Amino acid sequence: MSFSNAVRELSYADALYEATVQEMERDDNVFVFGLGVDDPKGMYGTTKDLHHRFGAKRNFDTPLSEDAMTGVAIGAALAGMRPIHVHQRMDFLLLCMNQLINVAAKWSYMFGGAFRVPLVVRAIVGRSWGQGAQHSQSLHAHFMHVPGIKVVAPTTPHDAKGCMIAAIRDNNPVIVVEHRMLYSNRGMVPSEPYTVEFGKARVLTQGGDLTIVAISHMVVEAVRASHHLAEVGIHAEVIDPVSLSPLDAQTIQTSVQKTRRLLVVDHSWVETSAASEIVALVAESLNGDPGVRFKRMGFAPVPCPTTKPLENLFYPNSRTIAQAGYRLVTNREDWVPEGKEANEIAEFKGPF
Amino acid sequence: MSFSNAVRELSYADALYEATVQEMERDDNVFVFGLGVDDPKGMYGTTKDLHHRFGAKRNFDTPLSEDAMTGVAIGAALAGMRPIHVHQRMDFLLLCMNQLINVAAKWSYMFGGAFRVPLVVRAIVGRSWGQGAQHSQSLHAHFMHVPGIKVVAPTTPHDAKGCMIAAIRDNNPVIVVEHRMLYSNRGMVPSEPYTVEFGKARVLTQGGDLTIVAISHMVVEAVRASHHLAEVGIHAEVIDPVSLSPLDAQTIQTSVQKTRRLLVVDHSWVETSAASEIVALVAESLNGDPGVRFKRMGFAPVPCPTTKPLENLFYPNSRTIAQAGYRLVTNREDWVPEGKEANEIAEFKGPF
Amino acid sequence: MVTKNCTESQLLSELYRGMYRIRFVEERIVKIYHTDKIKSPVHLSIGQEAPSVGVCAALRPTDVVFGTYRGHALYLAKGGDLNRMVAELYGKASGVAKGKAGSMHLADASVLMMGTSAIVATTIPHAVGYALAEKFRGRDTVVAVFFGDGASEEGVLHESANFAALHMLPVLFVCENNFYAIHTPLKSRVPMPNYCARMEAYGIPSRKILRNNVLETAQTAGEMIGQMREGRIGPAFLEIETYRWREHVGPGEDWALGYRSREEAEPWIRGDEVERIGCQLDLDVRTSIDHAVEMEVETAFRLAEEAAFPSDEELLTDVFQ
Amino acid sequence: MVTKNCTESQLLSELYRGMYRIRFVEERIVKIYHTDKIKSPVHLSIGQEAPSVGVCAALRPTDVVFGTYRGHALYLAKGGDLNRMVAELYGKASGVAKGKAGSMHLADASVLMMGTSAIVATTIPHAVGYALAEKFRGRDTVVAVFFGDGASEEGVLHESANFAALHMLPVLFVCENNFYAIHTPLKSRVPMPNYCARMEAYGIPSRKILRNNVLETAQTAGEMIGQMREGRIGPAFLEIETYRWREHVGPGEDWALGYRSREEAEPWIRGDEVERIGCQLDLDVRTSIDHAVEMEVETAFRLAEEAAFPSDEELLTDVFQ
Ligand SMILES: Cc1ncc(C[n+]2csc(CCOP(=O)(O)OP(=O)(O)O)c2C)c(N)n1
Ligand SMILES: Cc1ncc(C[n+]2csc(CCOP(=O)(O)OP(=O)(O)O)c2C)c(N)n1
Ligand SMILES: [Mg+2]
Ligand SMILES: [Mg+2]
Repeated sequence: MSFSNAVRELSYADALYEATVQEMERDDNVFVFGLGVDDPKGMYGTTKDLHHRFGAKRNFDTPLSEDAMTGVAIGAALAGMRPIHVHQRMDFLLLCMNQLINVAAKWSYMFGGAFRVPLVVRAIVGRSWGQGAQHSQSLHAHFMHVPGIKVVAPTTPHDAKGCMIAAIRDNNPVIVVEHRMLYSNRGMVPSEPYTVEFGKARVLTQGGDLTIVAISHMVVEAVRASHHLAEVGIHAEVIDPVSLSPLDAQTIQTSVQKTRRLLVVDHSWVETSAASEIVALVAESLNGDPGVRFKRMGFAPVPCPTTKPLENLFYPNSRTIAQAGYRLVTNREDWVPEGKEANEIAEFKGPF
Repeated sequence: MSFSNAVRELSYADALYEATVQEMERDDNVFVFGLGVDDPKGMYGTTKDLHHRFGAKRNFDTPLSEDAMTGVAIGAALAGMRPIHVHQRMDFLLLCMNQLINVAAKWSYMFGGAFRVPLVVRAIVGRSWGQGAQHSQSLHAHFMHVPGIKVVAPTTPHDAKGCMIAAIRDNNPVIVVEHRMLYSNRGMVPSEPYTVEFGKARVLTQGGDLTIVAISHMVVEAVRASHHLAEVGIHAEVIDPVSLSPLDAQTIQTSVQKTRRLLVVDHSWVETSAASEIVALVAESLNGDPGVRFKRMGFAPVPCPTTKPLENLFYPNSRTIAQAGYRLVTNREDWVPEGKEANEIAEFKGPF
Repeated sequence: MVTKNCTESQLLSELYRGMYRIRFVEERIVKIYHTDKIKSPVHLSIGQEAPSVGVCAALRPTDVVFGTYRGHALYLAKGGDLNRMVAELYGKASGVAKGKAGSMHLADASVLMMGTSAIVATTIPHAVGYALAEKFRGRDTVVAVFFGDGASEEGVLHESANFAALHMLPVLFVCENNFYAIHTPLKSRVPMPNYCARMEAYGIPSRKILRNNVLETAQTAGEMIGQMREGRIGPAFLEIETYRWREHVGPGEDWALGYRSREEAEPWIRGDEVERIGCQLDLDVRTSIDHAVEMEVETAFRLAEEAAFPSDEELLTDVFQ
Repeated sequence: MVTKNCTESQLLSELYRGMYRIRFVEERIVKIYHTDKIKSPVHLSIGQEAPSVGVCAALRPTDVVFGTYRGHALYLAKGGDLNRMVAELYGKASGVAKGKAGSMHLADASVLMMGTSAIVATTIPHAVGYALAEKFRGRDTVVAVFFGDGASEEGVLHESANFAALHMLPVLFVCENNFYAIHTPLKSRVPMPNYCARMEAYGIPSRKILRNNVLETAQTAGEMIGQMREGRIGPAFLEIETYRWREHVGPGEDWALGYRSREEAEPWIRGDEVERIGCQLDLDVRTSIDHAVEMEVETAFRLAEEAAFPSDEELLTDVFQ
């Protein structure tokens, strides 16, 4: 791997792979494990040949034992290793909540700072091709609620690489939320290792009329929505928090002070969500400052249906986001943007 | 059990016991199980002699297998039973998240309405006597986030009985959050069976200056805070949501429209919490209506420490709540109410 | 059927019919999958028809089953409605679950198939809980739960087995050992694949069926179920060696991936249980079974194609009962 | 110590010293608990000193242990700092964890006691992960993890055992079978208490020590650990029968609760292992051990009483590293 810092176009998946390779080269304590990480499909290519490059001991498959495997990762971390535990579906984390929340998140504090659990949990979020109720959840809110564990949800190849490297180097447990609709996105990525600092949001588009904060794959849809909105003269400031815990309240608050309207588009259900948190944070910070309007969007308040027509309705998309933004700004409902399903969704084919 | 509808004073624990007895008498499908339910201490008396009254098959102990036992409850519910699964500590639910969230919450929807999971999960929240990081969590936010599962947190003996009966009769999974600092609270309870409707908040004190929404044991502290505030001429409207999902947004919104100040006191961490949800709901509903001020309170953003001096600081109490309310109303910090630790906390003694 | 004292040839044709029906449905799915009309993951049972058909032959209609995302075979073997199943795969409103479930979540209370899950091993304790309820009510129902070799690594199996044995519950644990969890072979997952010994440690009578044998499955399951029903044993465990011919998920073959070889598969394919049983039938019997099955399947696919998708309002229904 | 080839009488006095020290500390806790200076749950090991002392006698200082909320005995047996332990129980800033942990969460990297948990069975996989790391680095460390009979019902033990056996990891699983989980006896929790058979199903060599025998524990653990260290076996399992004399949590006796009888306890109390080993020592040896221990313990409690509570700022430190 050459370290002349070229900036090339890479896919999100390749950026994750490159981050992992570079960290494994740098630090012998880094290893990768999880169901299927060394299988022929190599987690969408993100772990493809790590076992060939670094040996089977540093990239290995496991039994179906998510609970114990999380505990194994914690034990290895206590011994000074830096495990990366990969889950094909974030839904499987519900089997690991005890180890993640009762243990990993608490070990540093509970023992008075004497222990550290440098653990990276890669949680891949499913969507499309009938993933259904149990293969499509994005449970970042559960982890944001609990102190002692960090949560990041990079959306660009650049942030994917930088967050992954930062997560690996972090001395604390970090959940990396990766959306499978993002894996084939391409973007400019420096070839050298670098970190993306947690707790710094990115302002993706500038605008004075409306702040849209979006999470994970919804960032992509929100940027599209901003184009729709521009057509009707509404200029949205789209913000990608990148890191959900810690969360960059300041950047969002500054934007809302300017735009006076905040639309938060979550990639999960709305109730008691990251979107709720962001709205509450801003509402508190206004200290009675008048006239700001708020709106949250997210999944329909149901488990995800399998059949395509209902699945389409389940998720926010660029058009429904634009509509909500329009309404927040104008107080009117007289506009429906034209457009079609996003490519990465329409083109995603099974069987997986 | 006589059904002449006398209204007697009962403790919260006895109210739960009475609700369970009455429902077990009414419906043979109701049974209770969980670690220690038939042991000599009988879950603070809430399950004390059920196995004698109804036979060991209807109140039984289990192995330490929270995950499978939750699945067993779901299986029994699918067969038409109405299991009540009791957990001595809500923290143990982190071992059951897969069955509760990937299964119980989704089964009705996922199968197009063909299945029902009438399951009651009693989650006892610990506090005091050095419970520490792993025996003091209140994870209602995790369940509020997910559609398909209800969450109630009654605070009075009256609501404990009514919510328990409603939960047992509900055809859906219901998490009943019970705080152990509430068990010895006494209050008037009708002797006949009755239900408390989910999704209806209670306004406990009337006031025009400030709305305080508090959750679980914090309701008790908030009412005390309202007395402190009254001393300095501030009249707080204290609201107990009782049911967290569904949540009665209307009652809270109506109150805030009047008071223009909302303080939410959660019994958990503040980030991405029930408090966030309530603030977000109200902020959205204001539609830009100017001048409302918001504040959330909850646990300190750390795992719960064991040692008493730090534990005292970890939780909001009537004085810190009153101070926050004062500040929200006056924008000043020049008042510290006098008072001491609440009795139920000060008097709670171990070893448990 | 085993319990019904039918003649051996009747039994054989029933087993054949059950297996051929599954095979033919699955092959039909393979044929149309490329059209993208089924927009959801399908985990086919081609090659693995015997366990479901064998065990279900030993169950009564009043007995209960739980299964997995690889559930077509079990649904059909338990007497499920083929038309509603295919419609479900197509995501149509006439599907078993109005299209909300898809292939991975077939279940149907009318035939007492009480749940399947895309989260591996999750339905195992449901079977135990269902059996608890039935025993509580004094019924002699038996509950069978199907899961893979991979599922047996989840702790919940052990918790479930321990509890079922403790309470002597009539649960037949059926492990379809197809040697792989997705692409991961047994040797990467267990120190030794002695599933029976693991269950015997809970005092659970355990038997292993070699090479996907449907008749032995039916007979062994029948014996175990008989003993359960009489209360002579509590739970029992059946491991059935079987083999998945197609990729883990989807319609294709996957020899090219390299995680297993075509040679390894050869004996399973050569020894195809559907064919092996079919050969033992009179030709005209077999022909008429085949014909009936094929007609039925064609109809089911035609109906599914013609059926309507659920209306938009369906999005918000059914969350609560 | 077993590994250090010391004489039998040296070994006996070490074992005695270890057990008496634990006993004396625990009795001291009983004495002061009513003063409410220890404002947190204590799970005492009175009667259960032998397993920790026996196993730790077979470990090297470079070996690692994980334990449970009933962790005083293990912490002391592994060489933990008595002063810091007592201060921790008192919630003082000089405690092992600055008072943030309390009795249930004793751990101390300086003696390689790498974690305890109030959630039953949670540290079992940590031991496996730690052993994986040590093996990965080519070290010959052995990791012992202590848990109760109740913990063995959690699925995570099985997942952990399977994985440890699969990777031949040097983990000694130590089950302290005291016949109860809180007030629930074995018969309400397992069909048969054959813990060894359960672990042998994973190919894990397993031994059961009867009646709280400290010497046999040390010797058997020593043999197993020796084989592990040489890589001849992977994990091993040791079940040690023992008995809790006091209530599950707290300083009192609990015969009155009725879940177990004083008669049942009688043989355990009469056969007290501390006394049984103490009797085998020369009287002057024993007296000088007793004296030294008692002095040390008095000092620890005095220091803890005098120590300061953590300052308010401590509330917000240590969440992250
Ligand atoms: C709890 C959980 N972990 C991982 C997965 C991903 N996954 C889906 S199917 C499968 C293989 C399961 O193997 P097995 O139980 O043998 O069943 P088979 O597919 O071979 O029939 C895995 C790992 C899952 N769905 N659920
Ligand atoms: C996962 C979990 N479930 C339940 C409890 C409540 N609990 C605390 S100690 C205990 C008994 C455990 O028994 P055992 O493992 O035999 O250990 P012992 O206390 O007998 O030493 C139980 C059930 C818990 N702490 N954690
Ligand atoms: Mg398999
Ligand atoms: Mg025990």
